[in-house]
Amino acid sequence: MTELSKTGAALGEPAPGNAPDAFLAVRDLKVHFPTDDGLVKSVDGLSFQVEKGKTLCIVGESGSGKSVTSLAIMGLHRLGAQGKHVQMSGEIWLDGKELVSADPDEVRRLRGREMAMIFQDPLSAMHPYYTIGNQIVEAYRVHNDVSKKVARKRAIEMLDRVGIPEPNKRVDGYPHEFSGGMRQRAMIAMALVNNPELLIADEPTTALDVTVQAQILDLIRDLQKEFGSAVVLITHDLGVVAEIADDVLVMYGGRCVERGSVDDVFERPQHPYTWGLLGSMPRIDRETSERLIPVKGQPPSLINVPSGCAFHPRCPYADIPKGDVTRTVRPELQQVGGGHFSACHLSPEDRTRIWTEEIAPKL
Amino acid sequence: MISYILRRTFAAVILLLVVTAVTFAIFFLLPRMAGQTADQLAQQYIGKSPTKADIAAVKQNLGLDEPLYAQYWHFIKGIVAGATYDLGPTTAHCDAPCFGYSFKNHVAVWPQLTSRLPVTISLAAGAAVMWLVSGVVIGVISALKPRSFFDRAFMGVALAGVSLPMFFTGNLALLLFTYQWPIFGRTYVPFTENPAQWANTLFPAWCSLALLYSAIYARLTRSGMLETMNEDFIRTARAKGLRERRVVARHGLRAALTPIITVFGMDLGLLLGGAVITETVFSLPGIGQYAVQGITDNDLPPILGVTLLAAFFVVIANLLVDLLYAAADPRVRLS
Amino acid sequence: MTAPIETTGAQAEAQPEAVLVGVDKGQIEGRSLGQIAWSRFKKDKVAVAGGVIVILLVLLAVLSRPIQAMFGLDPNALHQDLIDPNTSLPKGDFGGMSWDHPLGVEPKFGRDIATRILEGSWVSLVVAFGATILSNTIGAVLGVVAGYYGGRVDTIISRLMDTFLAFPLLLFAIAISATLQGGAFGLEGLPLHISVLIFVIGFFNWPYLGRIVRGQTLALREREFVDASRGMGARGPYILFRELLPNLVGPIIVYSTLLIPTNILFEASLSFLGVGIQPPQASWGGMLNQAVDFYQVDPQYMIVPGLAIFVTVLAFNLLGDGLRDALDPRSR
Amino acid sequence: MRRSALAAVAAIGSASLLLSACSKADDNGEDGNKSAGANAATKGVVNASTQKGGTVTYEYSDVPDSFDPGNTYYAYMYNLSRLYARPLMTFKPGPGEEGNTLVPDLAASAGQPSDGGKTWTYKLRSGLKYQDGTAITSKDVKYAVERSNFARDVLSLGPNYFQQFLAGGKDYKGPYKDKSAEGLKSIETPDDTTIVFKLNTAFQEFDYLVATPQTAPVPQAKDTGIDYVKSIVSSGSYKFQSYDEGKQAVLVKNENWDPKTDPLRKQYPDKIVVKLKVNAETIDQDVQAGDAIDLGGTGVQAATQAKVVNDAKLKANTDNTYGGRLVYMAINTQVAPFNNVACRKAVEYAVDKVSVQTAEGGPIRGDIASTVLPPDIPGYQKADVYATTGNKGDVAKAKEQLKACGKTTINTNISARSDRQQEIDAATAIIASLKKVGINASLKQYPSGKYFTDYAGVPTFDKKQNIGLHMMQWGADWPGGYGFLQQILNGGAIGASGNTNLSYLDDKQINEALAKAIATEDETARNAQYAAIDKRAMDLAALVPLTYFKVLLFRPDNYTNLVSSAAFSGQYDYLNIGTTKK
Repeated sequence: MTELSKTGAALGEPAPGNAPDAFLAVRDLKVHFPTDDGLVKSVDGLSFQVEKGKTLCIVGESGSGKSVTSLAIMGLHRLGAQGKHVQMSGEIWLDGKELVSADPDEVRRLRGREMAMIFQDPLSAMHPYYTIGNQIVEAYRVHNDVSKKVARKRAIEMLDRVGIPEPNKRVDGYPHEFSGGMRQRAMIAMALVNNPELLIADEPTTALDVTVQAQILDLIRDLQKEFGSAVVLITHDLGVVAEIADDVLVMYGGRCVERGSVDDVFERPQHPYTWGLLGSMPRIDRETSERLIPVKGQPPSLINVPSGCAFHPRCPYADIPKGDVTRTVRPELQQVGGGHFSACHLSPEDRTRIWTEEIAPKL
Repeated sequence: MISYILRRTFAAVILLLVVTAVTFAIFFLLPRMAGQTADQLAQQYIGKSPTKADIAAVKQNLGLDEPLYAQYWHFIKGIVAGATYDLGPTTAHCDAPCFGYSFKNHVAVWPQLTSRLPVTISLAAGAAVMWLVSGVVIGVISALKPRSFFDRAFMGVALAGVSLPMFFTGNLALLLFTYQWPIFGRTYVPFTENPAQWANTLFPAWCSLALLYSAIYARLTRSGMLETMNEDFIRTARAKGLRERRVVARHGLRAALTPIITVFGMDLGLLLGGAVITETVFSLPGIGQYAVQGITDNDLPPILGVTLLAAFFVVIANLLVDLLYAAADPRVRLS
Repeated sequence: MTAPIETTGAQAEAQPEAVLVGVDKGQIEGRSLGQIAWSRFKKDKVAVAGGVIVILLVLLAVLSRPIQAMFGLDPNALHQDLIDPNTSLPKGDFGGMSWDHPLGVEPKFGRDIATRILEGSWVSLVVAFGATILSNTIGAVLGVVAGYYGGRVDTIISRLMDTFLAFPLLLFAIAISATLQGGAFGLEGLPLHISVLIFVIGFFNWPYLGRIVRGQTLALREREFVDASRGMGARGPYILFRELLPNLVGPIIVYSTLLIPTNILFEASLSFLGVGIQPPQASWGGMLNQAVDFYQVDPQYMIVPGLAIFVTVLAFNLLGDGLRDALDPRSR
Repeated sequence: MRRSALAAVAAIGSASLLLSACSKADDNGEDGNKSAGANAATKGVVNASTQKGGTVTYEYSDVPDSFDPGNTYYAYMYNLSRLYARPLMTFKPGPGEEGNTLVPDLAASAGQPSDGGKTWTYKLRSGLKYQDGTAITSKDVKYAVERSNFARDVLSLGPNYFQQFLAGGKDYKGPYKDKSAEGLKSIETPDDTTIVFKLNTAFQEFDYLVATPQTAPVPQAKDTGIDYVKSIVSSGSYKFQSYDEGKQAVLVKNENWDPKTDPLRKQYPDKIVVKLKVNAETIDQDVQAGDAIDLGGTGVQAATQAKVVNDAKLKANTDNTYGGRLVYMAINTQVAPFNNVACRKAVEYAVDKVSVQTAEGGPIRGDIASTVLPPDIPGYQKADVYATTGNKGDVAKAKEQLKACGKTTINTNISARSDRQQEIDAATAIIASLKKVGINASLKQYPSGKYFTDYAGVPTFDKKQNIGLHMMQWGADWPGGYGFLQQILNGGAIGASGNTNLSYLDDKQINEALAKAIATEDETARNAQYAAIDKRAMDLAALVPLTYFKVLLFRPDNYTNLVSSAAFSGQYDYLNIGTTKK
């Protein structure tokens, strides 16, 4: 609890420019892509921070900006063909270093060593023409000046560590020869080969079936304990969140609508969108028919985000606040409890009432 | 891998048989489509005012009155075991592989082909090197800076290159470089005789061909490269902290170029099968020109021979490409 | 409350997405894709330019004969008064350019080059379009059938494609059109030459589109709406031609636009080799064939038809590229 | 039909010649020939020299039908083959029509006619030897004639006059099938130096017949039929050193050739190289460099001519002369409405010959023709039955004839050989001028390989396809009226296919006149009859003479004894060409 309030406090007073005491801190991050069809505001003013050894889960529907955020931290947006066009602003502090303004090559050297990433679909995320070992070795030798032999031993040891049977044989296998779960493990091995302090996992379990999912999550948790690294896990699966998260950040339309500890967000969620998410989370102890409260409508266009509260077009309670404040004024994040923040025009009373009377019983 | 090779080779052989059969059938049926009878066909091989007996004799020598399957059988047998034709006092021997016998010029087709092949190979090989290098380089550069000035400029040129008819650029090249400013030679010289001359005479032809193909290849490489650089594994490579140069070279190119092998193989195969227009325009005595000659003499065996050889090249190219591909892309080996 | 771990990944994935996205996905795509493509295409100045030129060319071809009639032009009218009998070259510079003959006149006959270009345009396009339609009809039908039914049907058709691709197309075309020149199928003269050309060009390169369509079909086959209509008891042919083909229109159009210029070149090549359209009928390739004897002394006679072909082919290529990029922005 | 060098013309596709014209029979005031050396070789021997040694190179853009003297039908091969195969008679190396003079070669003297010209006896010179030193006998000559004329299924490419005119020729199966010792009975060889030909009809121009390479001796033991071409046994001054099918042949001096047996050959160069399939433009370059002769002898390329035309010095090195050939359009007298002579005359008047001439490449390519026989063929008599002002055609007269024929308009077709640019060009011009008088002809092209066997040469086909007009070119098989006229006007020979008489004229008077003429001993009388036949054919409007074909040759500086002979379509006589280069 103290932990939470502390981070909450830290986030309460934004101190742009100077390094925060948190291990990873993102301040007012904006990532915009100019396209033929207009300026896509994938991330539009996002702030959060993660301590070592902690796990932050970013949830939201597809297109809400979760993945973009992760790539932004890794500094992967600025690379490649479209790199020139990306517009990034705000601050990303990693262990006292600011990355947005940093020289790309400096960021490159951090990439894979201090911060590593696990991608959603390991099959397409690994190069089909090179063996697993080959790719891990490469990842290792970028940052460690060692012989191929040594690197290979390291690779095998990592494969072993992530629980791949007879690693010294599998090390020469190609990605397509691995099963989904094994592939994801290999992926993790590759990410952790340099003991990164920050591990970003973008939907690491989506492509896998339940049992494997659980194993992978356990694996990530164990490794986190072992290396004491900070983990940012991106998912739209609240099940996963409940399983692994310390803190939760709910994103909608490129912004944060609610943030807090797992307990806060799951026990007393403050944002109608969060309610929607919770409502749409299946539970085996209920009949399908009655349990789902779907959130109607479609995700907001990131080119012209709805005025006022981006969620108002789909919000069943948009008319409760007086006037058309929900349509005109964009709600700011407000602390609604120790380290629990929410961006909503509804008065605390209304929220508690709606939650306790309408939503909770249905869950 | 071995079993894969065997499977593909077997398939190739079958394909080759089918192609020969169809080709043969077409050439057997064609004249008849045009309303020719065996008699008329035979008559072409005799001077004027032939007697019935003469025609009958020729028809029999050439086996023109046999049914399709019989002629095809003889043909295949000829390729494997060689053939002999009764020509009155002597019998013409056409040693295996007998690709037919031109009764117009009284020579076996195969030696003609083999003697002309070097020319076609010289042409194709030289041009291929040119276009592969230039095409791929240009393609990669443009792909790395898409919609940059460089990219637009080169793609513009490339598109123009694709749109220029060979027989137009070829003649322009001739007009400029062998007539206006006679820099290059006119008659083909074998490499073995004089490499310098050889290159000198072939150069205009190479350029004209290369212009066309490198344009195509630049476009291929570019789109392939663009696609690959959007792949997840490229993102992964970057996430590892690799230098961009390495990402492009080791991860990008490798994946982008593999499919180009296929196209290249096919093109080369087709070209070897007779760069008919180029050889005509630059009057190179290659097999393509041989086919055209056969057409002007309406002498079918050479045409048939060239067509089969060409088909053979294509099929072989196909096979090699598949094997290369398998070597390059581990995923293929399974299927 | 405790989070229900038991929920299957599949569900967990399905739920929020499906639910939040809400109404039918297919529709939205179906509507927007075309629109997006069109808006993208409109932005592509070059492609639009190509399109305009193509339209003009087609108009020119269609109106070729009427225009000739209107202005009393005759592609075969001789003007030998403009020829120096000793050189058989046009009198005056630039191949005898003049107000009456803006593009000059032919050697030997003094026929008006501009008119012959005009006359040649329709021949060129008729053959190119004819061949394209022929090959793409075969390609589309066989491709979709192969992709949809799969199994043995697929194997057979695919092998067929391999076989066709193994044929040295140009040689075949040359040989066939050469042999059939004298007259065949009760046809003769221009109609014969045009139909032979359409046949030889069209009949052998259907596998290219065939492969594309097959691939697309394989992908589409698994899509919901196909299952749906299958579920509703729709039978093969119906699904093939009412459900699948419409979704393949895009690639087919693009590929056709890109095939036409190839075929224009093909026709020109054959006529250039003297086995295509036969004189005195004007055709671009034929003109180049004639020009070769004179290119050293009257280069402009070669350049004019050469440029005609170049511009036409280029225009179609630009258009085709534009369409493809519009439908598949990644290829930019 | 002597294919002559026409195939070459077609192959090269050479369209126009750019020199201004000049030659004996053409007085249209062209001044091209005033310049010093132009046409010198048509008036005398150029670079006359007895210098020995060196290499003479012949280049050809195509391949000849065959080097086998018994299996060729090309003028230039008739010309060249004499270097390694001596016929009984041959033509005297001489300028222009002087070259038409026959002189004995293998024979000691001209043939002795008896029995009113039905029997011809030749005596061979003594001491004749093959390259291997074995003696040449009259049996070898007999055998040569047998193999070349009677085994059509093996050696098909040469003419078969002997088969037509030797008694019993129709029944003899040829030496390959008929293994009997005496072979063809109508050729007798009483001793090794005497040979007697017994004909089925009087034939006064028989000396011309035996001047074909077909009478050059071939040792039966060495004959391998179609493969003989690969191992030809020389009887001439040169023998084959190497023969590379379709690429090149190298001839070297034949030591066993004895000058004493041969008044004609001089054996000047050490070596003679014949290069085949050489790029046409390259040939022109080499010829101008002075180091090659165009074997085909049809003239230089358009581009080269462009250079030549504006350069008096170059022009002085050229010869522009008749190719012994008539370019004409046959009017099919069996296809309506041209079975009516008036309709044919309408065509005669309608055609604008200047337009045709221009289309074919101008005066250089040929002079406007008005008779069947070209000026360089004995029997030619200047005449112009259908004269029109300036040869530009006469619409009024044509319409008149049309009316007389009871027509106002005619729809017909005109056939031409698709691979002969010149014919197509001429036809194109003709179509245009016929249109003016209401005759709508559309062009139909057929491959030359089948022109006579499958298309124009098949009467039923012509009728079915309504082909009333046929583009045609004809060269004399020998410089005599009969050799020229018989093949294209003799109605007796019209068959179901393979006809060369494309007018399908079957005029009793002409047929008889032909038979009579060839039997007439006195040459002038004979030639007078040819002239009469010519006139008769024109009166019947059987064909429209277009141009008398002409060639333009460039004289290579380094070569000696160059003389353009009418006997070989204006080509240089290849017998004694030497080189000043060592």
